Amino acid sequence: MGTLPEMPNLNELSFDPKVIKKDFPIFSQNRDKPLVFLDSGASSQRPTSVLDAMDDYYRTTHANVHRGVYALAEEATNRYEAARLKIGNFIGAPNPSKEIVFSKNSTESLNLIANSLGHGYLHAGDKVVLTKMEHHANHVPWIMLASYLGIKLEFIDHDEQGRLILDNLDQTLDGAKVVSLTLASNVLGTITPFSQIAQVAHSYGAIVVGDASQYVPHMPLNVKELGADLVAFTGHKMLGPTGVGVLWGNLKTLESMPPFLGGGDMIADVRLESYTPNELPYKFEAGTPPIAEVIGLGAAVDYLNNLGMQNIANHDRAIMKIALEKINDRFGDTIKIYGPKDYKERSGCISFSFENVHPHDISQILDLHGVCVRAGHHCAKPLMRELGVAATARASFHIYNDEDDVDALVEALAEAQRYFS
Amino acid sequence: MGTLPEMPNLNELSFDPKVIKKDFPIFSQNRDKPLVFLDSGASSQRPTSVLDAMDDYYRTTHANVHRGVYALAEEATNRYEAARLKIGNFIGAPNPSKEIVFSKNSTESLNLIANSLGHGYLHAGDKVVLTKMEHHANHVPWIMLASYLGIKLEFIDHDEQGRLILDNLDQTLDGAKVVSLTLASNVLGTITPFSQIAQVAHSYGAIVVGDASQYVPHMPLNVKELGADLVAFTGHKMLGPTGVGVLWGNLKTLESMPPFLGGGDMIADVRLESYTPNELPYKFEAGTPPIAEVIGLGAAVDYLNNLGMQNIANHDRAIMKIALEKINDRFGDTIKIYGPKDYKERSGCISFSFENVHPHDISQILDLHGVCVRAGHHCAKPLMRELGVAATARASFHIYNDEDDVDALVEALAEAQRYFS
Amino acid sequence: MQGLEDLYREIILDHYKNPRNSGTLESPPALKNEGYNPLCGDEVTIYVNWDGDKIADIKMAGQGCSISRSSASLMTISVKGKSLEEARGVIKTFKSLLSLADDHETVEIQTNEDLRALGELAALQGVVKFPVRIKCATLAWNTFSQILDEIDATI
Amino acid sequence: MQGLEDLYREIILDHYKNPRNSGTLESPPALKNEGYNPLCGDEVTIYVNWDGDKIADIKMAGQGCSISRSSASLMTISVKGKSLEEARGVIKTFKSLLSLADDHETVEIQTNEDLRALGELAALQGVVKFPVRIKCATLAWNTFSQILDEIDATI
Ligand SMILES: Cc1ncc(COP(=O)(O)O)c(C=O)c1O
Ligand SMILES: Cc1ncc(COP(=O)(O)O)c(C=O)c1O
Repeated sequence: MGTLPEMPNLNELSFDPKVIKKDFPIFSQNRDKPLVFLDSGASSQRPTSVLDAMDDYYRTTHANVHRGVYALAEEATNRYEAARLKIGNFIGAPNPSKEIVFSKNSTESLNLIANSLGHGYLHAGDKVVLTKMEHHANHVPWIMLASYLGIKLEFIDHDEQGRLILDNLDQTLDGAKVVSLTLASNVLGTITPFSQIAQVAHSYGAIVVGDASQYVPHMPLNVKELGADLVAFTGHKMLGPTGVGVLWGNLKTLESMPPFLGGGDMIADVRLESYTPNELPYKFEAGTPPIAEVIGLGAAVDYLNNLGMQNIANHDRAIMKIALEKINDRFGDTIKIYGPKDYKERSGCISFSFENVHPHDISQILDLHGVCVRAGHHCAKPLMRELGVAATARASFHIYNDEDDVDALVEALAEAQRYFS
Repeated sequence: MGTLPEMPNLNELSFDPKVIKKDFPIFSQNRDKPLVFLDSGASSQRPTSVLDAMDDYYRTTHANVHRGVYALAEEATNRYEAARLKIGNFIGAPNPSKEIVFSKNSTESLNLIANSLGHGYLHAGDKVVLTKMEHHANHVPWIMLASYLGIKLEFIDHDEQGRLILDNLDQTLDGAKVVSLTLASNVLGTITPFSQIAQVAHSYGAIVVGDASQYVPHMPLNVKELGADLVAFTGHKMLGPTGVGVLWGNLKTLESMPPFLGGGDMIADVRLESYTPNELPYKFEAGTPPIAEVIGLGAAVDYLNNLGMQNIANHDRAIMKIALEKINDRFGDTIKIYGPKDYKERSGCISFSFENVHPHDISQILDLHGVCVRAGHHCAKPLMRELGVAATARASFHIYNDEDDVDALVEALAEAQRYFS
Repeated sequence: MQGLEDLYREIILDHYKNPRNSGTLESPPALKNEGYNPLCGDEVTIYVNWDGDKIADIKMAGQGCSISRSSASLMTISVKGKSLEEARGVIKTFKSLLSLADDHETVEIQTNEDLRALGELAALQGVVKFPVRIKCATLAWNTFSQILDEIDATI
Repeated sequence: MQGLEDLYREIILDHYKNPRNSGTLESPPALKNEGYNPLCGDEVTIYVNWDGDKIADIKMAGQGCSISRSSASLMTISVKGKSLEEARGVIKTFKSLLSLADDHETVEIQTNEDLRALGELAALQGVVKFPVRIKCATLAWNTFSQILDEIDATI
């Protein structure tokens, strides 16, 4: 989690989003209006290389993995396991071949964690600490566990700019058995002081879980420096395919956890009334895995590595700065922007609302201009309730977005405001 | 589950496997030897139309589903939901838009069932009945539940030909709260008398679960006639992509079940310490679903429908008959074939072993002839133990296999036998 | 902007900015029901005073987009003063307008004449072209419909 | 059949058909450990009589393919009568042969001379070209290695 330089403008970047766009087939489709895609926070687009990796796999080497002696099955297994190493190295995992578990999405990774810790580690009355800006994926599984086990949930508060308040961190974390929080908010854009919190949490002996779904796509992540014991992220937000998610965990924690799903591949032995779990990472991979999807995610990681995650982070900063400036300049007090005011404290997205135009209507009018933004609760209803709104509009960015996209957004927003005034 | 005609030979089929092969790109690759793929029971190959459906989706319309107001997201949602209806209609679901739940594979579908029934419906001492030929996917989740809840597992026995013994069915099912069994064994090939068992199970008030993973790819399935309350199957065995599975359930059963995974999309509302589940089927679909994979599975169902499932079942019978005959003719007493002797009682696969050649070595030698068969325990270790072996070799078939493939298998087997004699 | 007038008719914008029957009724005696749109977070609460024969008063409160609020507002106007049966008829007509009615319940709407008979409600027909927004348009109606079921159960 | 001789050397087929040191030892006193190959179901049990200085006797039992059984058979021959340190050396050499040793543990095997020194064990080198079968070749060795750890813990 190195420090990120301030970026004055998009011209100094090491890659040109307009050139990048050519790698993403969705931008070359014939349309009435050019596609201004500002919903990568929900799901990014994919470069041709990712689609080709999956297609090539299906056309030349598909067979089920881990079970076949024949060459085709062996080659399929090799590609699958090579992607595991690649993805592990991408986040600096010390033991990529054992610490990377594939799931179907972040949501499954986080449910795996909650469910597994709920069998043996957590008991009635135990304290689990979250924040009030968690995505439902890192909130509902713990609510479910609370209702099944009687664990207690506590929450780290945040200020009016969406920055976590660390004043009474010791009090909140004292006695916590699990502390689970996001590295970057999918609504507010806040980059949380994760490592700092993890350190305090560890001093109280808690297991620390990081939801990196919105962080990994935009910034270099090194799990050795992060201070988390378990980290979840999802393929489709980082240029990879749908249907694949990742759980990283350090060996000690993963080894202490019982399996989640039961079935093929996760066992060493099965008798009629008992079973022995397999070794890591297979213990947590029940059934036929998302083989093509894992291979596609491997290709996405190649693409990201090729650009360089530090360069991608620079782009993220630069576009965040430009977008905040242009929106503020144009709409001043008539727009409410949620989250930190300083672009350096945020990543990936900008949520906002107008006084007289509902986010649904904003999104609808923007769509008629070819501009795609999300309107809704962004799977963070408790946060919405705290913000006092039912929904916000959210523009989110990725490497293929440039200043023209920001301009298109601003123009279309002005149109929406005019229409409903 | 209509009756299936006897098929004298492959020449009377309504489609020609050699022509079918042309639709599957993996068979047009340049290789030293032509690919004789006899491991579809582990995972089938895919026709070009399935790959194209996914590729087209990614290239033209990808966006996250169910949340966006803009046209792209709407089109993505439409394709996703259209596939749901298609797959529902394929198995005769009365309410396809509500009764079809997408998972990542059969294994997740079956874990969802066991886990959800374990929260409220099943209690310590309750009886769950399985067979001794279940795949680990329909066995380990129940073992896990037994260790967590103290439910009791009982098993329907089978005879030496792998046919379920129904003599004391009433005694076994009396008091059962769940009866969960396969429609077709992935080792023995046995087609189980599922509907008959379901009827008795229902008379005792049990919930009846069907593992249709090996049945759906080969035979017409109508859930209205089947008699199951819940059915699981998996995309990659039925010409679809990896990363997608299906759970069908009747409305009453699904509505009575609490959610499994918690997260986005599966909620109607979330507060800091409580949540309200969404309506069916979304209640069971937490997080970003395997969108492209579901669309790909829809295309696979189109392909199967186009051939006609009854015609596919005829092919299945025909190739089973030919393969059994040719293997028996050539190897006589030197080979042991597991499962029913009568081809009409089986589907999809033939497991076998030679006295002096271990299945691994068989598979290895076959591979050098371009023939892919599986060697191992086929995720059915309790069954293996009962058969008194650590592993068997298994040849399994799909629509692209023809008599030449059977001949190649027989020749290669003869070679293996020679080598190790 | 092309396409936009289909969705945002003047009537809709008017009802969005100045919703009729906005507010609450004391409950009890008023019947009250809350509805959510889980996809976007919109919420609506409907209050009904039932005098034994007809809907004596109806109010709506909550948060919503132009479609959801104007639809709620238009609904309150079209059902106020109506009997149970009449109110159900209005719901049926509305669902037919949005092509949502079950086949056997569909009220045929084919001519401009038919549309005029619907009055301002007809303004919502444009939503059909924007399927995602149909959930916005129907939220208040489904919430209200459950109140009718409740009344039904007590008669 | 091309390629096959690499895997199935004559020595391997011989040890498969006539495994040496096949059988069991009474346990206790013999140390005993079971190993599984979860991917295929193969099982091996290794029995060791440790006389305080060296491996006085060793036996193998179980189910397995030609590679797994011949490897187990070859192993018993190569470690019988060896001290703890010597036995560990043989394991290291075997792992180097299959390119499985950790970097700092690799024993260089470069010349034919080196291979000859390994004796019959060298026959297993062909397995390297068949990665799926490596698990078969190593099953007995890993199972045996755990017994050495046990002996280590008691010394
Ligand atoms: C009968 C049966 N059930 C369940 C499964 C599990 O399917 P999946 O690995 O796709 O979850 C399989 C296939 O491996 C099977 O053959
Ligand atoms: C912060 C955060 N966590 C978790 C998720 C869930 O990801 P998925 O839907 O891929 O499981 C998301 C995205 O929706 C997210 O933004």
